[in-house]
Amino acid sequence: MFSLVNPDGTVRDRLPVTLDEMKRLYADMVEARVYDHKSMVLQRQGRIATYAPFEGQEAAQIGAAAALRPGDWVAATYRDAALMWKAGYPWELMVLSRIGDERGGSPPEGVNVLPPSLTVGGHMIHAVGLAWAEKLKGGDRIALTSFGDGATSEGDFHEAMNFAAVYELPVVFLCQNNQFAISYPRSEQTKAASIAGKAESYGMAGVQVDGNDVAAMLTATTEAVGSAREGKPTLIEALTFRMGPHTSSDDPARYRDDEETESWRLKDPILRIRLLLEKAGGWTEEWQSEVESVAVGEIEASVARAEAVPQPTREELFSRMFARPTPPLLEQLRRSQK
Amino acid sequence: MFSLVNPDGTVRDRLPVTLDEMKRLYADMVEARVYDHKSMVLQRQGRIATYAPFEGQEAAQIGAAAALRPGDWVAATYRDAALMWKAGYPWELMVLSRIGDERGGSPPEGVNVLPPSLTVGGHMIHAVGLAWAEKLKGGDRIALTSFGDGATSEGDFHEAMNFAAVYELPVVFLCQNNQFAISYPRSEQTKAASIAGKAESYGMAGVQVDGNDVAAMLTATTEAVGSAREGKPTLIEALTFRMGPHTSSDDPARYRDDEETESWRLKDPILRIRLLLEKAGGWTEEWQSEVESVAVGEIEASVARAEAVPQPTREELFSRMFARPTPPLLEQLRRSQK
Amino acid sequence: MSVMTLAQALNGALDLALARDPAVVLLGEDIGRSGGVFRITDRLREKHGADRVFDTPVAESGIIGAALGMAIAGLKPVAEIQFLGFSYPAYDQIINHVARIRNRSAHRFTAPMVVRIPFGGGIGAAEHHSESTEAIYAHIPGVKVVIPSTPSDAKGLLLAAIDDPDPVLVLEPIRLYRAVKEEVDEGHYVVPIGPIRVERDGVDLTLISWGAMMKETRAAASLLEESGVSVEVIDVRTLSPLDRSGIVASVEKTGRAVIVHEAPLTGGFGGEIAGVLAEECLYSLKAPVRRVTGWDTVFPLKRSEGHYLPSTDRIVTTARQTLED
Amino acid sequence: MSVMTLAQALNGALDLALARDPAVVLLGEDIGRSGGVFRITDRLREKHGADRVFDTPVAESGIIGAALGMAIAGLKPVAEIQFLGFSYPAYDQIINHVARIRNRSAHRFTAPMVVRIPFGGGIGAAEHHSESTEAIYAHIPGVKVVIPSTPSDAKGLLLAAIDDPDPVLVLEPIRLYRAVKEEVDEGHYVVPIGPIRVERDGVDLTLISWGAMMKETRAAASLLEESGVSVEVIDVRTLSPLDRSGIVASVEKTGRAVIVHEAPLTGGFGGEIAGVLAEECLYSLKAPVRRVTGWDTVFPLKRSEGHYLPSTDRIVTTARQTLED
Ligand SMILES: Cc1ncc(C[n+]2csc(CCOP(=O)(O)OP(=O)(O)O)c2C)c(N)n1
Ligand SMILES: Cc1ncc(C[n+]2csc(CCOP(=O)(O)OP(=O)(O)O)c2C)c(N)n1
Ligand SMILES: [Mg+2]
Ligand SMILES: [Mg+2]
Repeated sequence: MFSLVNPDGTVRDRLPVTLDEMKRLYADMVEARVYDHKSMVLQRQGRIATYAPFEGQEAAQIGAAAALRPGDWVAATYRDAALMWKAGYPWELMVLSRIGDERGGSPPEGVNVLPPSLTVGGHMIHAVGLAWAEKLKGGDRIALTSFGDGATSEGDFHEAMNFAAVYELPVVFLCQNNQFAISYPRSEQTKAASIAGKAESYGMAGVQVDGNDVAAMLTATTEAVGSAREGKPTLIEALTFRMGPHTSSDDPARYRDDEETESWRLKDPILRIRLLLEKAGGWTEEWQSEVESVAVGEIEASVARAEAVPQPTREELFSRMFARPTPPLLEQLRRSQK
Repeated sequence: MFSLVNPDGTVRDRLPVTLDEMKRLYADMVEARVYDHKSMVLQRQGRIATYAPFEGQEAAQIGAAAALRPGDWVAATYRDAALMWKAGYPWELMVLSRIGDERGGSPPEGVNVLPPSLTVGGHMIHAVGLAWAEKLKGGDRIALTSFGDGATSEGDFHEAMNFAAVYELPVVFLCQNNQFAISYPRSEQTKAASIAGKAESYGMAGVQVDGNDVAAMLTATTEAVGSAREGKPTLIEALTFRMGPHTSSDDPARYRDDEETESWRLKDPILRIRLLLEKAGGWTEEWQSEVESVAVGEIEASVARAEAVPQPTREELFSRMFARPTPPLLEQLRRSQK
Repeated sequence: MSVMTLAQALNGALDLALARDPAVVLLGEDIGRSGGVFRITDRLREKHGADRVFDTPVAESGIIGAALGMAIAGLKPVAEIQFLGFSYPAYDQIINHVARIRNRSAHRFTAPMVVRIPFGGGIGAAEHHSESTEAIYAHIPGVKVVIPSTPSDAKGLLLAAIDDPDPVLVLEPIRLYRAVKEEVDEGHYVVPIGPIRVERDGVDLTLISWGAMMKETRAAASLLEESGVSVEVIDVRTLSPLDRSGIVASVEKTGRAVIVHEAPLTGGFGGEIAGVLAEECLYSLKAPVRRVTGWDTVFPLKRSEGHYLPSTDRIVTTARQTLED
Repeated sequence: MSVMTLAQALNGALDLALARDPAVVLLGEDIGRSGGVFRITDRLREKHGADRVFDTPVAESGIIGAALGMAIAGLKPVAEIQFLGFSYPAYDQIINHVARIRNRSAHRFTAPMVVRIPFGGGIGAAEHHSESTEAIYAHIPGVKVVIPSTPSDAKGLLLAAIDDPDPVLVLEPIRLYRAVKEEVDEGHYVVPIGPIRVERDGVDLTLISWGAMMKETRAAASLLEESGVSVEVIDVRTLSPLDRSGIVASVEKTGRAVIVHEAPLTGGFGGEIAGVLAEECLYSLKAPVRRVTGWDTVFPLKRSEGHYLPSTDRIVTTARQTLED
């Protein structure tokens, strides 16, 4: 397993990431966690629908997204809010989606991040097609697709990996192995020693990374992005853990014991960087509270803007289906209005 | 690649198969080839529909099936007539199916060979379910599923392999890598070094075998069947070649050159055993012509019996759908009769 | 007898089936340890063992294909797909193999299996969690499709499905899992697959529906009755095989029909039923047949659900138009 | 103008599209080197290059999902699935992603792509090679479904599909690929997606069909005309979006309708059309609507095809009954 920063904040040999970068990544992870906690609260208050928390996976998501260039494509999941945000997708729109408004699925021009897929496995192949198009157009954009350990059991994972390798496409496959697919443990999901090892059966490179080490994630993903631009796809397995429930309506007590969860708390991705920064003299009380207040400000403002979006009209339901509504849709809209 | 008998009939170290067994396997391969050639003729004469020839793959199919016990399950493809026959499925019924009669899909009681699947990849998981049932019932039957190199690209291959490994089921996966999926070459189908190697990403054993060496196929499959009975599935990649067209309506000239085909003629699975038997003094002109006439007799008789089966009635079309026809079916049958 | 929700009735049926027939096994995502995302298989793994109730990898085609293999080999698998919107990766297995193995083998191999799938919207769920695509399953020759809307039907139809020698899809209305309660017989009983259930007798108009929309349909019927209209309410219950004569008999009596379903209009199963009426009831129809359905759009997210879902009000208004024609 | 088969017209359309728009790419199993199992893409790889026409691994979900990604990124992929019976592994991609990306992203990302699929029986093919499951696609909000039955419609509808900013499924009747010839414009032209084609005007009866069954429907119309019946023949051409008013206008005129399709009766698209007539034409219908379709069975193998397929004779007999009512 590739890692750079130990849970106690000490560094294995030298760090290929500057202190300023580390502070940026730290601040981003803090902001992501604020969003995550806020979302759980909003859900309990009934202000958003079901939510899938990513607490514990901030490093895997922020570190990976930090390796991307503007314009690169991202196809991720319901649990990848931090990754999508770091790639340019506004918090506000993610909140709007959770409020139950399709307009949350429409990121600004230039942000090539697809709205998250809620079908497990279905979206990886989209990244393959996106990368294929970029290759044919001769650009140097790549596509990164993020998915979980459970998704590797879907036939679509197999087909996406194979296509990417066969056509030598600029794709990075990021598997956040958070040890569970809802209640089903990684140990049963596949008898393979590692998920990274699956890359070999596609003639693809695979690497297992400490997913709670943001420096390692940034470094490994940067390398994968580099080879992707040369037509060599990579499968990255980020070893991490979902600290919270599968979603706000899940009860982990039914399938895992707290010890396991607690053991991962010691490997917290934010804590270890804070310790690292402290040691490196890059951390102060003031800076921490500044980072936190900026984060809270951002998230609160995003939630406010999302909640201020007026209710969607009935027309939009019909007009969103095609470039131009078809006659049956127009007729149904008329009927719906009487 | 595991092999025992060289193309010239010489043997690598000693042969774990008796001379009598070799003669039986040889005779079976000869009979299978007679069936194959006869079927191509029947197709040209318009007596059967499209046919998918297996010439060149006799050893892979006869050798593998010879490792099975009565009662073991087989889920194979449109190209596996030899394998299915060796496992107990009468030629006659396979001809009947090609004539276009569903009753050809119904092997005798005790012969647990499913009618062939014509969807690429869809049937492997059935073998997994069959094996799962046998394991739960506590019997020692295993399930063997046969498929091609192209089928390994389907998501269903991935899901079947994973389920078999996860639940430790008595399954043998036999991939007849005949180098082409219709016009698509193995080299493009996957960038993996070998198909056998794909087993590893499921925590399964994989072995590459000379698919034109019936002794090697019997030996490797016998071993795989043995571990299957202990709950350890295996993926066998039989390296072979489709000498004929994909089907009677395919034109190989569009996608492969004769040299490649001719180079494989030298590796013919029947020829090499004949040479081996000659060397071992187990082959005579008389025996050869006896074997051939038995084969021809069997096939001709099977074709005659199949062609003698009376036309199916309209009632059967409706009665085959459920154990008891539903009211809509009964009403439609009535309507169809006026 | 004891009062149960639809969810409890289903759980009871599975419990009973596991207890009385060793050939019955359950498989699906998260149905074991966690008892299923809707808790329909709650405690069944603890009670009947991990060799009867299987959690599976996330692979729908694998689940259904493996269940088919099990069924061919003599077991009676009851597979769960977590949501109808996630059943499509298994569509190939269902239409090409589950529905065909009996025909393909001329009765030699069969598929006595059940596939349970929660479906339908109205709970403000995320994308793909509110589908009502029953029509694409009811069009498959070789599988039966049942949709219970009451606890006792849920139990009886599920037990009938498990006893059936052929494959049966049981579509379970999510919105009704815990919304309706009624007295349910604790023993083993079956509700025959096929016949519709005439839930309420009437002479002026027939309301035809199934699944969660029975709720709004019942409400509409009551409102109409209050204003003096005699409404017949049909819960179709089994979409395939369709009880054509049962539906026709009712409409011949009332001369007026409104069909209600949650799925999009075009190609929805309401079209089939309206088609049957056009074939069989032309001379008794006093007014055009009408369909109150979802629109030809994707099922929307929470904020727009009200714009999509057929409401009691829409049903009542449409019924009144039909009565005025 | 030159005389072409339906297959040649499709090949010509693809050739033209590749030549005029660099964003157009083709992908599918065996479409390159071998030109497709039906030779619809014959020579296109040689002519336009291996970076425009791609042979793919055997993976239908992969083909459609990759095509969607390409479309989102600005290409105009035209994917081929080898037979409709092998399209089901891609059903999830089509209904859950291709049909939804525009809605999911509120127009930000779109799927200007085409999926070409040969379909239908009558050529004594092996299992899975004769399917007519158009109904399960016509029920998907967000995709359009066209089915040409003449060479010029085939070319015009395919070119319209390629120009369309939204996903279009083009179902190609295998039985007609080489059975019909006609003068086809060699240039670029489109046949609008949506409107039905009234192939023959009449006043006594409307025959409604699509795809390969147009052959038997035309034959039946001619026989009926010979016996003095004035038959209107409608080739629906586009199943989704459905030209309800076009169909209704014809039946309001004739008062009698027979719908013909190859798919099984129950849940077939004929139900939708009969349903539309029950909604819109009650007062003009002089006789019950009738459907001449395949039965609720698996499409049989060669020996039983005649027992399954609607024949000209069945259409004529049903039409006469309808005329007598
Ligand atoms: C095709 C499909 N099947 C099932 C589901 C239901 N489901 C939602 S999340 C999930 C588990 C996914 O686990 P994993 O891939 O590890 O991602 P994680 O939730 O752990 O981030 C399942 C089974 C789905 N959304 N899509
Ligand atoms: C799901 C599916 N997709 C496509 C086809 C069409 N098809 C029939 S055989 C074949 C190639 C299969 O190649 P392989 O698996 O190597 O088997 P082989 O024919 O070489 O024995 C294809 C694409 C099919 N039958 N089923
Ligand atoms: Mg996970
Ligand atoms: Mg092959």
